[in-house]
Amino acid sequence: MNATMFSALAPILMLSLTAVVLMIQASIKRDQSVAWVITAVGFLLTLWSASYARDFIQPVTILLEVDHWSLFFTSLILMASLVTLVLSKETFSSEGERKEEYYLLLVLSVLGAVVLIQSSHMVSLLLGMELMGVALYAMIAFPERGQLPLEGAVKYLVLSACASAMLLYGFALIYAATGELSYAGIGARAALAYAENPMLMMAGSAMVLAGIGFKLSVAPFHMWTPDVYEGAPTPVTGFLATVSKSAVFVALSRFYIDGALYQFSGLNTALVVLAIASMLVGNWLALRQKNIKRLLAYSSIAHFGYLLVVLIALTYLEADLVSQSITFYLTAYIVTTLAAFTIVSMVAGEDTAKQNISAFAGLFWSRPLEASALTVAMLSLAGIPLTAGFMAKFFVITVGIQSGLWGLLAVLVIASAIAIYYYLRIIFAMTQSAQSSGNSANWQEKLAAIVLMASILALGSWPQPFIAYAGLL
Amino acid sequence: MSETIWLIPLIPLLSSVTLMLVGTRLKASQVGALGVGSVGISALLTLLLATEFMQNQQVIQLSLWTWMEVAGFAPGISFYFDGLTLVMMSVITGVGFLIHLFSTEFMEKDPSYARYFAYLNMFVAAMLVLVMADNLLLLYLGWEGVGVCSYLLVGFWYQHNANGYAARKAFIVTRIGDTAMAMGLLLLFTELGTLDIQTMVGEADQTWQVGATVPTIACLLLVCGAVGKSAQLPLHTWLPDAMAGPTPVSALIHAATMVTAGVYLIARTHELFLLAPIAMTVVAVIGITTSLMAAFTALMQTDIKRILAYSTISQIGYMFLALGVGAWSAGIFHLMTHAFFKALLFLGSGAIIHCLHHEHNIFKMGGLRTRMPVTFWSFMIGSSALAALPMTSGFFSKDQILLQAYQFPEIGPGLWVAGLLGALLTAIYSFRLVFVVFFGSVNTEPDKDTGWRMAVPLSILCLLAMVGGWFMIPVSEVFPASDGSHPAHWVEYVSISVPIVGVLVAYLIFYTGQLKVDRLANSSFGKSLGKLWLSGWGIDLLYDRLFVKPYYGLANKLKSEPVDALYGLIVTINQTLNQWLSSAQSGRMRWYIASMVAGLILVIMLAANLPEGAL
Amino acid sequence: MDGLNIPLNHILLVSSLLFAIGMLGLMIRRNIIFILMSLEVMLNAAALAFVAAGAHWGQPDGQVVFMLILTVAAAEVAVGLGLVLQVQKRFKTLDMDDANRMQG
Amino acid sequence: MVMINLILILLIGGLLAMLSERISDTMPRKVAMVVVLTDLVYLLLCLSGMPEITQLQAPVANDPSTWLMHFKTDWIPAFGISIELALDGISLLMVLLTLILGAIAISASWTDIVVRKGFFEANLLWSLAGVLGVFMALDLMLFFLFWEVMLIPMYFMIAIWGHENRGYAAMKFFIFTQASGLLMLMSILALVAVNQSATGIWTFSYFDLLNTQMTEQAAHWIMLGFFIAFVVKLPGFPFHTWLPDAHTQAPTAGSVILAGILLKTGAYGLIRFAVPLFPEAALDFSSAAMWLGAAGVVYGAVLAFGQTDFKRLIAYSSVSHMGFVLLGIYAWNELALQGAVMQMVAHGFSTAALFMIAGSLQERLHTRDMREMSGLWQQMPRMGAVAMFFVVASLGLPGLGNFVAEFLVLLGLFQVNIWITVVAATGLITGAAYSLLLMQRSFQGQANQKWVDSGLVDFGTREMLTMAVMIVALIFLGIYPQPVLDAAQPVLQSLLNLTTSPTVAIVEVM
Repeated sequence: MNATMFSALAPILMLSLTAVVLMIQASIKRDQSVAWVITAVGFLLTLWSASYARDFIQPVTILLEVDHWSLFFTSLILMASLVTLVLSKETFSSEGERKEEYYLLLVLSVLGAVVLIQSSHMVSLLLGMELMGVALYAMIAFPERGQLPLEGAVKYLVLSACASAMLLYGFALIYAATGELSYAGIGARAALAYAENPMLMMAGSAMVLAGIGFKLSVAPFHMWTPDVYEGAPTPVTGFLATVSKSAVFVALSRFYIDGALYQFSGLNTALVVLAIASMLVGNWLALRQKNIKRLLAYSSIAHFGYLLVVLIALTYLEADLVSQSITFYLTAYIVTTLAAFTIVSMVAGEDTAKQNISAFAGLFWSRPLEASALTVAMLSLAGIPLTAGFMAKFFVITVGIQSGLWGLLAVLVIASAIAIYYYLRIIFAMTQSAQSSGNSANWQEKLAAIVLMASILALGSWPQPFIAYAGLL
Repeated sequence: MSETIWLIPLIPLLSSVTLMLVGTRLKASQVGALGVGSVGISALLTLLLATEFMQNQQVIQLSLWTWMEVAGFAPGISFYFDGLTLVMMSVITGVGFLIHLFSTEFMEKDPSYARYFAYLNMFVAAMLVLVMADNLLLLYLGWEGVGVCSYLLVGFWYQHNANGYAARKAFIVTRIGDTAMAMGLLLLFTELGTLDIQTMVGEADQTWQVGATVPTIACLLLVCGAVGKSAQLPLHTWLPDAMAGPTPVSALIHAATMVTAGVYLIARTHELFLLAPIAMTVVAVIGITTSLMAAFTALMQTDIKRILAYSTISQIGYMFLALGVGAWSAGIFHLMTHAFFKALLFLGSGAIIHCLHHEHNIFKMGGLRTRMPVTFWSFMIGSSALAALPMTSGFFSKDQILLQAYQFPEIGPGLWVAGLLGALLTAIYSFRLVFVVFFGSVNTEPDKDTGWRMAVPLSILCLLAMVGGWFMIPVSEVFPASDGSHPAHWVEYVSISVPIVGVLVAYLIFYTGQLKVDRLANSSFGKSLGKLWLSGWGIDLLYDRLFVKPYYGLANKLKSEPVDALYGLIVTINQTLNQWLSSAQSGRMRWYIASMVAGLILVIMLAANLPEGAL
Repeated sequence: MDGLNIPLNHILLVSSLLFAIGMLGLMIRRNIIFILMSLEVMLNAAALAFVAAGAHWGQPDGQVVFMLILTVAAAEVAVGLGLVLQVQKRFKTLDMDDANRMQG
Repeated sequence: MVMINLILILLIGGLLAMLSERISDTMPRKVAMVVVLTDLVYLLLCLSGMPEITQLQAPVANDPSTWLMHFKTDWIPAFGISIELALDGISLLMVLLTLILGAIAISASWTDIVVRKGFFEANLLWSLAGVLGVFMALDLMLFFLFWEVMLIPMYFMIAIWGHENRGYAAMKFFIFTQASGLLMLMSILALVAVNQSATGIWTFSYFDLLNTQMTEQAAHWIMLGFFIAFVVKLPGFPFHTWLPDAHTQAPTAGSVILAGILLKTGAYGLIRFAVPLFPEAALDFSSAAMWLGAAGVVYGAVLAFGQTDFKRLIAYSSVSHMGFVLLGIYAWNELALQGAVMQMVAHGFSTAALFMIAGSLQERLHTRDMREMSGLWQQMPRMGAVAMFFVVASLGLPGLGNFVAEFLVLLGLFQVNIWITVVAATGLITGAAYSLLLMQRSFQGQANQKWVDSGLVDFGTREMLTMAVMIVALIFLGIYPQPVLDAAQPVLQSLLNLTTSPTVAIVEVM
């Protein structure tokens, strides 16, 4: 444990520091705006520290692997958290007395996500996931009034605890099989362990898959998604959909790659089944959904189905093209989903009536900025060219073709075709003329919307720089 | 002169365009002047051309520009002028001019006077292109062009749906033939590599020997086209309905010129037909059958124009007979004379209809001999020419046809007898018309007599119908000379006497009434036969049942887009799946956990390859 | 270390049984309290498995993870119970089938 | 660069049109018109500097330097995707058609659009820009991009300014085209992957992919992807059902662009990509494709005959006419191909005009149901006459563009497969049937008292002017089509050389 390691850990330390400062501030004087500013500053500093840590990339003890990839995602989710922060301000200013804790929870959750991303060891993965999760339960249940947030929180808590149990049990089995807790170690002994006791190894990794699959809301572990998405306050939903999911996916892919699990055909078939199920089920569920938050929940199910295709391709391709694709896809997904939730929270806020798609009628004429941003987001989710979503799909299909996964690709095409329908429904609703109240949003939210829309278009129409950059990771 | 023949079709065309563009702003007199004048000029030019041609029997070929040039397919906008063309052109412009003149009075009350002349001029232009074309594609242009003009003019009084229907029927029925003809063009080009008539027939002679399959098929396809345009069996049904148009139109299009285009086509491509004897026999048979069928039908009609329409069909049948038996020049000759006397008859009937405030039923007329002398005489002359009484124009042409038919190998005499029967019937129905309309008691008082603009054309046509038979049509160069052999004299005598008998019969039945046919007519057999003839052998009804109704039915069936139902199915599938899955989202936590557990078990089984193990 | 030496598989069997019991509890129990308890059972099943595995490989890691799991479980339950109070307050029931406003 | 400018002018012009609404209500349409005309003039000026197309030496299909224009610059080098535009005779024809019809469409929207004029004109110009891109893009990725993106403004046009059932129509249109687009994307990527595995380099350039070596089976599947995508847009027989709804529901200008231009992109794609990229596969497939075409001709005609909705009838007539294009393309000899190209141009004008007439009727009568119209000629003789002209044009009257097209197609087809020719030829008869029925039901017959009382206004100067353009164009195409044929000839020739003259082979096949 030398000095450079601390520099490598800079983001984690910075976040922890922020958390501490927040607690102190809360104990001195309760003031939301101050807490908000502290958190914002903390995030910005962490962002900076992430770039600073680039020069010191190294495995930090056995637990954490600080490399370009993890640092990139660290900064990515920090940006996402910043957006969440911006949205939270409006949302919770209406709440009662206690608000500062929310920011604390946010910071802790982000901390958990960062640990999760950098984890290279079952324990760190467990720690990160739980830190992130526990904080999230509280964030979901944060509103003092209303039943939906609470219900969502309880459901999420129970179900994800159950999932964690599965995960842990899986780890235990793998540990029993290999005697290793670190990914690298597992990767080294996996083949041998399988030879010795296949059932143990497979059952273990299968349970891990199930546990993580739940967090990614992959069918058939998807059922919690709509309820939690709807129940949670919109900014939190955004956070859950982007930060937590992508962090978990990064962890999964690390585990899958370093743990050399892709060598097991059985696991692969399992992944294939999950992928197909999620693509179809997600889109079918979304088809006629009225509530936009639930709809986005379903669409996210489908999107992680698409993403799984890349993971499956690991068996046939060298890791770097795969990780590149994952990077691009997750980035595109985060940006797009955030844009969507930003608009939802700007337009609908926490009012379930306003979250109904029909309530979006006439948005094009009453609030052109929001409408166009949401349109761009929807087109990106649908994978129309010139948007980030298209390039993401481009990557997936390319990878799929390169590894000859024709069946999966066929399903992907069908699924995307179905998906177009419900994304268009939203756009169509917005174009229809109706007198809708133009309640205004504050400038930060507007800024966020514009930035996100711009980056979606940028990623879609001029991806070369980013691809080049992602290639280096 | 020979360099400027392109003016002849152009002038009517220009006047037509002018009338379309500014017609509504012109005074009636100006419209008339333009309409008649343009055709008049063309007629004059044709006359000049004719005189020139008479001196130097020289064929003119004039190419304006290449229409299109694709992979060796290079039809030109180019004209070919020879004796045959001259005959046709003179008929079109000459008779056309007279009819235009007649129209100025006939139509003067009509609100859309300009539109009428615009269409009529365009028709003349298109018809001229048809006969002047030196390649089959340009001919096809004129061919379709006259078709459209006929459609427009038949449906000229578009306010009445009946007229619209008649017009559509006319166009579509002929279109069927035209499409077959187009196929013929495709075949000819694919086989011979050109559509230029002169080179084509040259090619044909080298490529095929007589009786080969390809030329036979090609000729039969062309015949289909001709049958459609010339209202022969089985595509004749449109012509009687086409009488819905203004009478001068019927005179010009449906008697004198357009309906004879089929005859022209076959005559023009006769070298091809000479290679396909079967096709020629078919033509002859079609011709004679049609002419008999039509003659019987004409016997029973009461509408003056329908009588004339059926007689036209029947006369064109004679022309087809002529072509079929290789009596080319006789056919063309009859075409010309027929143009004269049939135009005369139509214009006459037009005059009657005009003066009897649009009365069509002959039995509501009568005794017009004294009231409308000009018309009476034109009808007398016209009918005698139609019945081919000696010394009239019709006599010469029809006589030639019958004699040459007699000489036709094998079935010749049969054709001849049938032809005679036709001639007899012709005489009867044409004079039935005369006696019923002009003799006997006056049933409807004409409110006026014909003005000069009607009288002049009538009298000129009378003249032509009388002396037309002495014209020498300059087609000797075009057609192979027929061997000068004549059949036995008794054949000629019979041929001459038959029409006279016919007139007598008509006289006895319809004038003096000495010859009673009531018993026969009232017998159940007679009644049904009469009905059958009146309805034109029920062919219209047959087609209606066979083609029209089924097509409507089909269209209505398919209207709901069966193909779309397929996609509808996909939609329903997705909807049902959506419903099932949504109902699974019950919000019950235990249920969610159950699904997770199920998933877990599934994943474990898959991971451990248990399915294979189990199997 | 001598003394009684139980083969790994037996313990894993026990732990899997525990796990199954917990999962069953989750599936049949409607009362939130019992649900949380079932969760505890599941987590402890995992913990047991870890300890056993650690013993099997003669490593301390197993016990370490066990401690970790304890804390995790504690945290989960802490938040969980907090939520339980709210549930009681807002839904006037602890039956999770009744506390169910969102579906479809 | 010229080609980039052509597109940019439209894109920026669209923005201007949208903003100009702030100045005045009538500003957008003027701006839009100016923009399109500028684009047209600019193109013509650039062309005037070039060698006469007729004297242009036959461009070698896989050598861009022999083309009229060629522009290439990197876009996503990581995958060898570049911004590559090129122009040859056919693309030039299509571009000109697009711009002319664009101007016509704007004129059609002059009074038709009453709300959100600015946004409408913007969408119109943007879709034009997309179409231009489709016609000029020679990098498959770029092509696909334009292909998909041009639909979005079109979708908005239908969804916002469409008629009573616009939601359904817009959705159907978008899903059909997008789903087929995904297939094409798969095919493109598969083709590129095959090429990459063979040569080791990533490239999406048409010129590099032209002679990709692949197994017969692979070729068949990939070709099928392209084929379906293009045939859906064309639209070919079983995939046509989006068209009647879209055309019927779209605002007049939208229908004009849809029928006049967008359908042609499908045909263009077939000529440019589907056949040349996979000559053998296309050859094996040609009989099937031609039967589809013939089926389309007949089916479209019969359904058109059954319609009571003015616009729907025209829409089905498009299905029928586009069948000829499909036939012409897959007969794949010079006659037929020239016919197909002619049909693309001629049908562009005739159908656009008919849709404009339909639009003006709807504007005046507020209905498209022909059972409610009758004898409109009496009150609107000008419109009646114009309608008559375009009706006879669309039933293929010789001397007008459509006849040349259909006859050439049949001529070429006859040399390949006689029976398909016979079936297709019946389209001439059925075509006459529905065209004349249209005329009868709307303009002829007893005048409907309702309209007599309401006092309809006949075509005005602007409308007559617009119509005059198309009338002149059709007559010109009909009696002197040579310029068009000359423009297309070298290109088609080179394509034919490229594809080892399937015609001969097809004859052997049948």
